[in-house]
Amino acid sequence: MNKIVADAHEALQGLQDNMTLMLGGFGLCGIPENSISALVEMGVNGLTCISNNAGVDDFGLGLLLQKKQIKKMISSYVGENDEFERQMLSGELEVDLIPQGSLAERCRAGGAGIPAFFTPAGYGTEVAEGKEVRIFGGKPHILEAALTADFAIIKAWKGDRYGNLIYKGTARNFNPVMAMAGKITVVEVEELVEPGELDPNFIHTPGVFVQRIFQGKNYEKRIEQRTTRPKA
Amino acid sequence: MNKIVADAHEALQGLQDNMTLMLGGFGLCGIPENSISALVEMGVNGLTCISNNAGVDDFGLGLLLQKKQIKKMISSYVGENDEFERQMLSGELEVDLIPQGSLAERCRAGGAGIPAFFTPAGYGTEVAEGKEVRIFGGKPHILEAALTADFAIIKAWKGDRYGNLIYKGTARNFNPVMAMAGKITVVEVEELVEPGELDPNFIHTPGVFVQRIFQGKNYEKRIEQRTTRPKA
Amino acid sequence: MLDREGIAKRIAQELQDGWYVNLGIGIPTLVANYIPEGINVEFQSENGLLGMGPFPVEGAEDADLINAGKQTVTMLPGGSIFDSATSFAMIRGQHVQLTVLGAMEVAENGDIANWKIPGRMVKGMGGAMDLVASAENIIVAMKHTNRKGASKLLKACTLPLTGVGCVKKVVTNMAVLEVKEDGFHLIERAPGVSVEDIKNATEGRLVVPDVVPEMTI
Amino acid sequence: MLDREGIAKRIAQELQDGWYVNLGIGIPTLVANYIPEGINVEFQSENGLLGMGPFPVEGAEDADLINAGKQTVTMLPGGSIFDSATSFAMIRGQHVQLTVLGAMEVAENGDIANWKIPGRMVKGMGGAMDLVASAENIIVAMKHTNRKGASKLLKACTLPLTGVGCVKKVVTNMAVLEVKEDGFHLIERAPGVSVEDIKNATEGRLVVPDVVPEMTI
Repeated sequence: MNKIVADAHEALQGLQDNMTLMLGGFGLCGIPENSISALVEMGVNGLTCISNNAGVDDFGLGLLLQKKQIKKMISSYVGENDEFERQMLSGELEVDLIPQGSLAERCRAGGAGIPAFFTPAGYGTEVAEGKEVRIFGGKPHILEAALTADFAIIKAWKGDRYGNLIYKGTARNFNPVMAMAGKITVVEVEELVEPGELDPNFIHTPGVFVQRIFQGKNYEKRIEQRTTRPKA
Repeated sequence: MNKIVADAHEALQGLQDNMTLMLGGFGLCGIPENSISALVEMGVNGLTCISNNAGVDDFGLGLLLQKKQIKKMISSYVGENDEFERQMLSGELEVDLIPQGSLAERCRAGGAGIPAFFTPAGYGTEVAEGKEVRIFGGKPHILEAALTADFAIIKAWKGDRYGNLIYKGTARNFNPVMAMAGKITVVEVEELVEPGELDPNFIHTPGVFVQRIFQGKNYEKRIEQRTTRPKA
Repeated sequence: MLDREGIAKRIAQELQDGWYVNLGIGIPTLVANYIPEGINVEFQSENGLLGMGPFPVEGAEDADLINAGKQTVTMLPGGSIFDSATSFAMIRGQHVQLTVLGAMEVAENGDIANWKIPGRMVKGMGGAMDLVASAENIIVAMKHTNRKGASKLLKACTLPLTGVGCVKKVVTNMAVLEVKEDGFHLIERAPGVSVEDIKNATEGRLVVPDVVPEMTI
Repeated sequence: MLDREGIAKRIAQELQDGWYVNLGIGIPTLVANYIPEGINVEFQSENGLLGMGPFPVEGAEDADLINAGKQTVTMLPGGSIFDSATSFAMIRGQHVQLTVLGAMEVAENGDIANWKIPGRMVKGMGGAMDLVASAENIIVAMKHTNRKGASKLLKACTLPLTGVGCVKKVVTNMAVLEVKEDGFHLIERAPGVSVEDIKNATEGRLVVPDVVPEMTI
C-alpha cells in the first residue's frame, strides 16, 4: 500500500469542473491550504463546496470565491467573509446553510453507508422545509440525508503511506468525518511518517478511508481571532 | 469534577431489577469483569442485557445466565455459550439478535441523540420484519431505532477522574459507543491516572459521557481462542 | 441596568457543580470569567474541545487550538479533543447540561431567532440550531431591546427561527425572565431598573409577581 | 476436489493489489495464508482492527488483540484500531473491497443463508448481515454439498436469509461459480472434478459454457 503522491496537483488529478468537494477545517483552523492553492491554480469552475465555513476574503475558500470558481456552498456559518455575503445576496452564489451538527453527521453518514437519519436540529425552521417530520419520544425530528463528495480534501498533522492520519488540537474538526465521505479522499499532512510510527491504538483516521496523501509545505496557519490575556 | 468511586458496588448503586444494561466487550475481550462479578453478587434479576456476545458458560455474561439473572439478551452473536443456547431454545430467555453493525450504530445513535437511521443490513431477512423499508440510491434500506440503557457498563484501559478514557487494542470494540448511550455510564479501568496524564489529543472517550469510574482489580482477561504459530 | 459583564455575571450564578456547559459567541463567552467559588464546570466548544481554558498569554497562541468563535484558547488538564460529529453527538445526545447563547429575538412561547435577517444578513446558524433543539437547559443572554429601542422579547418572532419553544430562561441588561406556558415570568430586576421599565421594554406577555427582587451580582 | 486449504488458495487468486479485505470465520480465514506474490492487501477484522497480521508466536498472545473469530492475532505496521461503529462504517460505507465468508446455502439469485437453523442452531448473524448487505464484492467459500450430500447451491434458500441477491461468486471444493441473473455460471472445475459431477451436486440453475477450464492452484 503506497498512497503517497508528490503534491497537491497530483493528488487532485481527475478533479473537474462542476464536481462536489468536501473541504475540512473550522474557520481557518485545519484547512487544506496546499490543496486550495492548487484548486485556484487549476482554475476549475462550477464547484459545489461542502465546508463548515467559507474562509475569509483573502484566505481559505475565500480565494476560490474571489475567482468565482464556486457555484454553490454548503456550510453552517459564513459570517467572516464579505465577498461571500455579497455573492450570496446578489444571487451569484447558491448557498445551502445547514446546522453544524447536521452537517457533521451528514458527512459521517455519507461515509458510513447510512443514507438518512433523524435529528431534532432545525425542526420548525427554514431548514426543515420539504423534509419529513417524525415524532420520537414526544419530540419532532426531521429526516436528513447523507452527504458524499467526488473529492474530500483533508488536512492532517501526520500521516503514513497507508493513509493513516492523526490531527492536532482543534484542527481535527470536520476533517475525520469528511475523510470518510469522499469517493476520492485526498490528504495533505504537515509530516509524512513511516508506517508503524503512528501508534495503531491512537490513529484518528484509519487509512482505509484515504486514497491519496502528500506532504504539504509552507503552511501559513493564519489565526482568525488572536485573543490573549496579559502575562501574569 | 471527580467521578471516582471506590469499586463496582458503589459504581452500580441504583441498578435495580428489570433494568436495561449495555455491557462492552467483544467475546471475552474488553468486558467489564469487576462489574459483572458485582452484578452476580448483587443478585439483580430480570435484566435486559445489550452486549455483542453473551460470554462463555463460566465467564463474562455467562455468569449471569447461569444464575438466570437475565430476562432478555440483545446481541449479534451468541455461538460460544451452551447454556445460552439451551435457555433460548427452551424459551426461558428472550433473545433479540441484531446485525453487529446495526447494534454498534444503534448504540452510537442512542448516545448521539439520533433516534433512528436507515441501514441496508438485514433487508429481506427476519431482522427487517415489522420495520420500515425505504429505497435510497436504488437499494432497499430498513429503519433502525436508537438503543439506550439505564446503565452502560464499560471497561477501559486507563481513565482519569473526569471520566476521560483510553482503550487498549481490540478491547475497544463496543465500549466507546456504549459509553455514549448510558443514562448512567459506569467505567472500570485497569489504571486510574491523574488528569492531564492522558494526552487530550488521543482520548478515545471524552469524560462528558461518563458518570462513575473506578479502578478494577484481579483482571483475568481470559483468551477464548488461543491461536499461535510456531517460533521461526 | 447591567452591562455585558453584568449579564455574564448573573448567568454565572446559574452554573451548578459538575455541569458541562456550552457558551455561545459574545456575552455568553464572558460567563467563563465569573464561575462561582466551589463550582466546577467544564466548557464545551462545539468545534471539538472539552475543558476549554482561558485565552493564552501573549506569544503562546496556537493556530491549532481555537474555540467556536475562532478565538485562540488554551486547554485545562482533564480536557479532550474530538471531531465535529462527536462534538454534536454530545450536544444532540444531551450530555451537555447548559447552553448559553445570544439572540436577536425571543418569543413568549420560547421560540428563538438569531441567525438570519432576510435580504440583509445571513451569517448562518452554525451550531445554534443543534444546540437549541437538543439542550435541556437554554439560557439566552442579550440586551432587552435592540439598537432602535424596540423590544427583543416578543409575542412572536418576526425573523426566521433558530428553534421552537426551546428557551427556558432569558437574562438581559434589565431582568431575569423564565419562559413558561403563559409567557415571560419576571424573576429579577437589574439594579436600578423598575418593573415599569421592564414592562415598557417587553412586547411579549409578561407575568409579574407581587414582589420582584433586585438581582445580587 | 479441493480441501479447505485449496478453496482458500483459489480465493486468494481473486485478491487485487491495494484491496481491503474482510475474511469470515473458517475457510475464509485461511485465505490470508496464500496472498499472491506482489499483491498487497490489508485485512479488516470487524471487531475493530485493520492491518491484521498472523497469529502470534507462542507466549506472545495478547488477550487485548483478537480477531472477529476471537483468535489471538498480531498487527502489522500501518495497522489501526477502532471501535465497532467505525468498523462497520468502513463496511457499510463500502470502503472494504472484498468480503469472503462461509454459507450454509446460496441460491441462484444470490441469496445467502448462514446464521440460523430454526429450532436447532441459533448462533446469530454477527457482522455477516452488514457485510453482505454492503459489500460490492462478496465471495462465498464453502463445500459444494452438506454432510448428507445435498447441494448447498439451491434454487432458493430454505433457511432464514442473511442477505438477498448479494453473492457474486462462490468457490467450493468442486468449482468456481459466478452468480448472474440466470443462475450459477460455472467458471472453473476443481482438479479431478467433471462438469457432470458439478451438475449432479448443484440443485440451482447451472449455466455451463462449452469449455470449463480446470483451476490452476
